[in-house]
Amino acid sequence: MGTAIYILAFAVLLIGLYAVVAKKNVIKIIVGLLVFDYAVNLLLVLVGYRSLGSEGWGKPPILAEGQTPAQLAATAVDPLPQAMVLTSIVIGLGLTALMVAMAIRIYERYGTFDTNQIRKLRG
Amino acid sequence: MMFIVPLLVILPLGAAFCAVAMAEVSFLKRWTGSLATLAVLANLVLAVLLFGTGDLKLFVGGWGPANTLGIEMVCDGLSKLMAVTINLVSLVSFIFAGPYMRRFTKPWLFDAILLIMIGAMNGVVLAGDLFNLFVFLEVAAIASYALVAFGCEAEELEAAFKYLVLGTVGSAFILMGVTVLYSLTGQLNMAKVHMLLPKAGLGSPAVLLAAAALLSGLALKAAMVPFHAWLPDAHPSAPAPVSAMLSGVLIKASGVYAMARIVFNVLGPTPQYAAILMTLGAASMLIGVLLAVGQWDLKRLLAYHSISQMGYVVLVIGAAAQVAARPSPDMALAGLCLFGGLFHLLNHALFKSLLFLSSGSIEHQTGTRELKKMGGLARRMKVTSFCCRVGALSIAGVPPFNGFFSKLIIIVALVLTGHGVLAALAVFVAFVTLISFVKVQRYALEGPPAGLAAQACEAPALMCAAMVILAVLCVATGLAIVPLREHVFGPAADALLSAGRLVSMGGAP
Amino acid sequence: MSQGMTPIVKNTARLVSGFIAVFGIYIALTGHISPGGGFAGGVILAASVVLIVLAFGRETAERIITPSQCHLWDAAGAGLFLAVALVGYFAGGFFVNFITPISKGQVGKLFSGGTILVSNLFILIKVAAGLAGAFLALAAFRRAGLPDGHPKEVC
Amino acid sequence: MGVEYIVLMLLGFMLIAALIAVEADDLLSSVIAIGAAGFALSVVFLLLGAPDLAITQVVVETIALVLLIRLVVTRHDTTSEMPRDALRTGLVLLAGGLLLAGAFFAISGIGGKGAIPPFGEPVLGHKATDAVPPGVSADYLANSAEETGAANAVMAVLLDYRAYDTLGEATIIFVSILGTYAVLRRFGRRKKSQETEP
Repeated sequence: MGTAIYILAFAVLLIGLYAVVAKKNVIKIIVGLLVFDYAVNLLLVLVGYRSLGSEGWGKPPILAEGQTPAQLAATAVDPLPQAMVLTSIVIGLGLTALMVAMAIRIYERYGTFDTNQIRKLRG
Repeated sequence: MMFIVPLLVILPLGAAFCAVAMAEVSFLKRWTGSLATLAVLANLVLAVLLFGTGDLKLFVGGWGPANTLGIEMVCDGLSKLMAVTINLVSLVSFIFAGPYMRRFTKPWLFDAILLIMIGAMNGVVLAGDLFNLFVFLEVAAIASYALVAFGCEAEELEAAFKYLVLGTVGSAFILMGVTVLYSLTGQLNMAKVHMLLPKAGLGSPAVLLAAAALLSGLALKAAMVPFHAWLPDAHPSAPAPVSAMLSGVLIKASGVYAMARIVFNVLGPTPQYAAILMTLGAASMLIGVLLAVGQWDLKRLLAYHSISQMGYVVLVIGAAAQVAARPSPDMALAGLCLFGGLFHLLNHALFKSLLFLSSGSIEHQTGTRELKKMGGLARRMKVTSFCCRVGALSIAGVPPFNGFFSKLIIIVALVLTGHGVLAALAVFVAFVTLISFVKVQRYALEGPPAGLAAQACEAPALMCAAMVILAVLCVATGLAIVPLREHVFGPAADALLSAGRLVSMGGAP
Repeated sequence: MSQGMTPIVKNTARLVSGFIAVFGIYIALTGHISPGGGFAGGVILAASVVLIVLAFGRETAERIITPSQCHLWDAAGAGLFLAVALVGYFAGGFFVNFITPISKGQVGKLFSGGTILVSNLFILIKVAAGLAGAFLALAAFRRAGLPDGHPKEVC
Repeated sequence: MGVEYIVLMLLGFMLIAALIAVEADDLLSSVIAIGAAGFALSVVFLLLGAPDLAITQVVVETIALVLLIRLVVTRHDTTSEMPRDALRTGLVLLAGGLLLAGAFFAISGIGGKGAIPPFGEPVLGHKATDAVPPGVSADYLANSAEETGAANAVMAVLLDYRAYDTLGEATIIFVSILGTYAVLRRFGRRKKSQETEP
């Protein structure tokens, strides 16, 4: 079961990669990058999850009222990947804003989102 | 001296925040460039001061060293070398940008973004923590996307978008590699990961997956050949000081440096990684220069040469990794390889930024980048063409200049490690580079003045000053090779080869 | 479009945008004791500006906060966060939590966590102002359309 | 029903939404599908014990969706469906297959030790005497309330233990917004006549 979850995460990552490389539309490429970003974030959270077997799900790493840190350490999921994902989500937001601004200007200059027509450079 | 290390990152970032605030106050608006230059000058002085000390290790926030809860900043020989290179080229670029950027609107935005890029690159070379390395790689990358698009013309936007897409894919791969390494070891500190990886199995599929993700992501950032498509568009499209920064230091700090760090200090050199590095390096070296020969756009030609010259560095770093991975490694030989690679890295930073700045100066005065439309500039722009010649002679590897010595050391090191064929290839590439720059001299500087070059006059004094500084340094580093090896490159190579020295506590965890 | 959307949308937006803003600040200030934090709070606070731009148009939104105020707040938030890191030098080093040794507070109450509370506040300011400014800039560009003289390459 | 099944179903939903987003003909449906995938991701975060991430993902997704919808809704898409670039697609599929195979070997642990730990058993759960000790996170969980005074361990990591990363993160938002301003300047270069004024 666990392997299936990981493989699904990698499959989402591949869809993003496919869109970035094979699609010929600026918006589709942006969408592909977002999917790629989601998949990597998901992978980080999956890596940090801890299941407690018969006792249920892993708990959020937040000290509840009347709980001792030792109890928290025995039941909570890993907080470090969550901090990393928080950073990664914010990076994604910044990149989205920049990409949207660039897409607006590209559309204004070329009148299209089609990368086949956006080809002044030789590559 | 410990307190200097974070200042290298904070000063440019703080200056950038100040520059944005200053831009809203009318009488301070025109001083952002001066503020930026001062901040980078202070940074350069601090970076030079660091050479007086040994290896510095700092745990940010005081959360260490017992269980590495915090982020470690490592300032060893290699970090010092890179920090001085970065801040030197940045200072020259800012001096050049003063007059050059008058042609653009809102120059304060340029100052702020470039300052953030410089701070982030300093952060990259001082990082002793995998995730911290990723974060600062990403800051530098995003700043460079914005700078490539700074002119807002159609080609610039297109090149920036292409660069952004490929750069983001590379970053995501790097984060994936960091994730896998974290899942195996539970640590992000580079030294700790290096220590724990053998317990997880060095050749196991998970480690190989992480290595593949990290190396392909970093190869994308360094524009090694199968991943080079963005560089010849992005670097010429940026304003000239930014081209100098991108080609001169960004691909080194966030590509080659990070690759060397990861291979030597995190994964540990093995024959497989060495083979990957050497393949990437040899392919970039050859294909980059072959693509460069046919170019008629001066800045594109220089950009392709960046790929080729970085190929030299990665190739010889790969050779060093191969030597270090042998059962009984010959550390002196590996040190020689790294000396050649790192010396060439410094030299390339100097002469390639010099060449990009002189191309910017030519473009500023004549309004063209096409070699065929220039001609006779040697008479009209004396300082610029003199500096351009110094840069061309350096990159082509003509004896008294620095490029000759580093290429010679690389070729000797390749022969000594038993790669005669690769050494011959390196000689061939050096020869083609020479031909390619003879072409530049012939069309741009000599001959009768063509249409656009006829009315050209010398560039403003500050732009000339920036180029002269770099030209002098090109000669000086070539002559000061022995003391530089002793005090700069020796410790830098040691930092890579003695991975154990990065371990702060030693002993079993 | 210059007049914004229908009165129903406008009235609803007027009603909820204040609540959204307050919720954003709450999320940021309680970040150290419950889920949330400065980034989420800042984005929520910016979302209230986004809502006003969408419902009333850019001019109305600029009566509340102008782009140049956004720049100033943005830079101030980032600078203050950096200042928190620098004040740590007096307590022993870069980014040292200098409040916790003085008064730790009670775990789980608002005044605890030392610099975490302060940093969350500054990040809230930074993220909210930055995103609001970026959205205003995007909205301004959209309305303007093509400039009259298409820019020519000058050099 | 265990959390694994729900997560698996949500990931399946995400996969389908991502496929629709990539393959839809209409750009607006593509953008909306990516929004659906993002919200599904935030539910996954919530189920996997990460409420901080769930909140952040929801609000970030909303803003990103507003930006993207405003980007596509007024602009006419003139993309003509070109015959597919067979070589490129083939290369991607090949590289993707290799990556997937490598990931499968790395996850399922064929080849002995050194696989990515199985789902639900991170390094955090190891005993201190194991070959690979539990890592830094065990210390964070056990000591963050005592050492930093924050009940939320994620915030303690983000803003105290690893606050330096957060400085980088704040800088990223700062610089990407400056980049947005830079890209949206109406004219990048001055006209010749304006050049003399600074």
